[in-house]
Amino acid sequence: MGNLDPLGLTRRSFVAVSSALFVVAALPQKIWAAALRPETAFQATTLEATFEALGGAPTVSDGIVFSTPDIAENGAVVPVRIEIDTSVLSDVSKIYVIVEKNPNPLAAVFQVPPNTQPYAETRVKVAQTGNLYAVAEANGQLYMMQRETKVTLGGCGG
Amino acid sequence: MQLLAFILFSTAVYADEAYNVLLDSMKDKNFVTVERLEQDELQEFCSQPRSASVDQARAAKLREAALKGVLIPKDERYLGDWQLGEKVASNGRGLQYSDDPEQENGGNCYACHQLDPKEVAYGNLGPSLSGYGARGQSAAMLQYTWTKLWNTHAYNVCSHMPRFGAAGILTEKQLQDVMAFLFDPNSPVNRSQP
Amino acid sequence: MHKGFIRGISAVLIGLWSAMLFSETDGVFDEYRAMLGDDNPAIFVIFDGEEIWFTPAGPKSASLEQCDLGLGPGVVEGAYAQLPRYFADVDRVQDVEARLEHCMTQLQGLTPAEVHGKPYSLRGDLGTELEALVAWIADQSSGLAIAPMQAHAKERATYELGERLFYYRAGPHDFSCATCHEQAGRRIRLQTLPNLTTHQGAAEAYSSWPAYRISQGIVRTMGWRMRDCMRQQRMPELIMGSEATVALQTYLAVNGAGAPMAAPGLKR
Amino acid sequence: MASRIRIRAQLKDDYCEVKALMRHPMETGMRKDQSGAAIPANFIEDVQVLHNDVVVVQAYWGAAVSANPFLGVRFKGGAQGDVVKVVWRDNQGDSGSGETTIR
Repeated sequence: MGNLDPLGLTRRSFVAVSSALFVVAALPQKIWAAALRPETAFQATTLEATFEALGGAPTVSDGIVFSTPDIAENGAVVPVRIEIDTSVLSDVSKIYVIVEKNPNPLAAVFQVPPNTQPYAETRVKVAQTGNLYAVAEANGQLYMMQRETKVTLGGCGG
Repeated sequence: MQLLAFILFSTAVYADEAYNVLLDSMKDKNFVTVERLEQDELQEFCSQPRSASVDQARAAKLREAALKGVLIPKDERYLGDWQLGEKVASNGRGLQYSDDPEQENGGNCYACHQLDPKEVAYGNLGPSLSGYGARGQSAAMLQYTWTKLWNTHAYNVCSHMPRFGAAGILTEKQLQDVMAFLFDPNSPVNRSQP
Repeated sequence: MHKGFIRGISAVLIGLWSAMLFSETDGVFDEYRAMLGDDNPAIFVIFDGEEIWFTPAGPKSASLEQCDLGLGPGVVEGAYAQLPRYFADVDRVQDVEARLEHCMTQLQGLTPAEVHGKPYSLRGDLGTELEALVAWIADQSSGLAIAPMQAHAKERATYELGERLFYYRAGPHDFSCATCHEQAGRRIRLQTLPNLTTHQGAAEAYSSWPAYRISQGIVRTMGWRMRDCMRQQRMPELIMGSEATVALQTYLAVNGAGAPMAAPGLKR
Repeated sequence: MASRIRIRAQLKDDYCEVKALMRHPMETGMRKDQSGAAIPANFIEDVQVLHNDVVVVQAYWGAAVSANPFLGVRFKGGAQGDVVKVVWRDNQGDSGSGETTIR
């Protein structure tokens, strides 16, 4: 993986060139530049390769309050909510949602500038019963929390 | 006698009206045709609320007919491969117009029964069958269970369980595998704890 | 009685009813459903349905603004809650889909074959016009008490027929609706089955359709629900707006009468 | 085409809570339609939430985000009447946006 400079900008790999950098409207206060879309991470097909693409294996942190249902009525829409207890884990700049057994585990990335609360809520597809990971990046370090969600064969099985 | 005749007459007329309405309201799709709307005597007799009064004489006649129609497996081999049986029990497809008629039908046992205690997604329309093997494999128990699968009405007229054997839903081989899934000590039905 | 006043009261009733209705689910998916909250993508389909209603279409390039859903031409608010009902102009009891078919053929000049061509979305579709129309029409009755008409003899006869169809066993599996929907607290796998012969079970089911099916990303109508249940019963295909589907829906609506409509719902 | 995004922005104790629902099929490219033909991949890749035209969240999504996606975010410093805007772009170059005022 390329070297990570302070703004989290990965080395301009060939793949990254293809996606336009979102130009942020120039405004008087300090411009917060979003990092590029982590293409390699989105294309990774295993949990390990995904962590690798994001910058290495995260360490568990209970500063990540990760809510998912224990059992999902349908794997097509599984609500996930990530809150950060900033008293335990501060300066979180990115939040990743990862579904271990999906064809591509990385499902979503949320980048938050300093004055935004590190929080994210969405709904993801979970291919089969397995672990979901909420990964947070703070000061270049990766932290994670893991939860298992059971996906049942809904309906009458037909 | 008139009263009985009247009851029989009225249920017959009503049954016909329902059939005619369904005939007008449905159409063939893929391999499923409207012939399926025609009721046999058992279906017609059982098309009433549980609370309805049951004509015991007719019920007994239907029960005997069901029992008589049961085909015991060749050389009385009741038990097949429980791993294949597990697949039959989990497969909810078969005989729907959305299914592939070339594929084997499923038994969908998990739809209504608890089987392997570790499997969370089970229904409760039927009793739990977890630990069924503890009943032992006496000839009587094997025959009872086989008959129940083949045509449950041999014991319980107007039961809601399909006639897996009598209606040709599952093959003899599939039934033997399901029986193994129920009886075999190595089957998760008997081995694993919740 | 000022309309707003009625809607206000009904809204209060919702809380009361829905709290009661949802107590029946045995909790397996309560956490899952709670986390989904009330952000229901059906909102988009409702917008579409409204747009389609007012858009001229068909050989006569007419909109559906003159379509009479039972409360007078063009009156949509509250119409769904009083269906199925008897319509003198066709001398039949109709559900929302049969009535829309009537308007599409009479007002817009479409042929029945065109209306029946593809009423329901198939896998991969983004929803049909009919599904969007029904989503909007049902939304226009949200909060109002289910009140199917039973004044006309044919309406009562339709209810009786619906009940008999509910118990009609046929097909290779000998299934009827009652096989799964006649007892309390029952499940197929983890799919709870309301007891549709009771007021609470019928109200819970009937008030929540049409519904956004998260597994398909589409709003599905009660007509589709009946058809798909028949498919799983191993029966032939149930024709949209047919006498049998109207009778079954009448049976449910009458059983659930009084509870507030809460459609489009959000379902598996 | 009817609106393709629905946004609610509500002031909570010390932050503004934004809830957005976007109309999009989020096709993974692995699904087949009724006739068995593969449905091409079509999913939102970029989502931005802006408060008075300042980006407060930049999200990147893969095809595993559910159809008609939901997004919930929180930011500080919002006041009633401020404008909250959500803009998305998908892998086929289509885009959608919507805005609302903070209540």
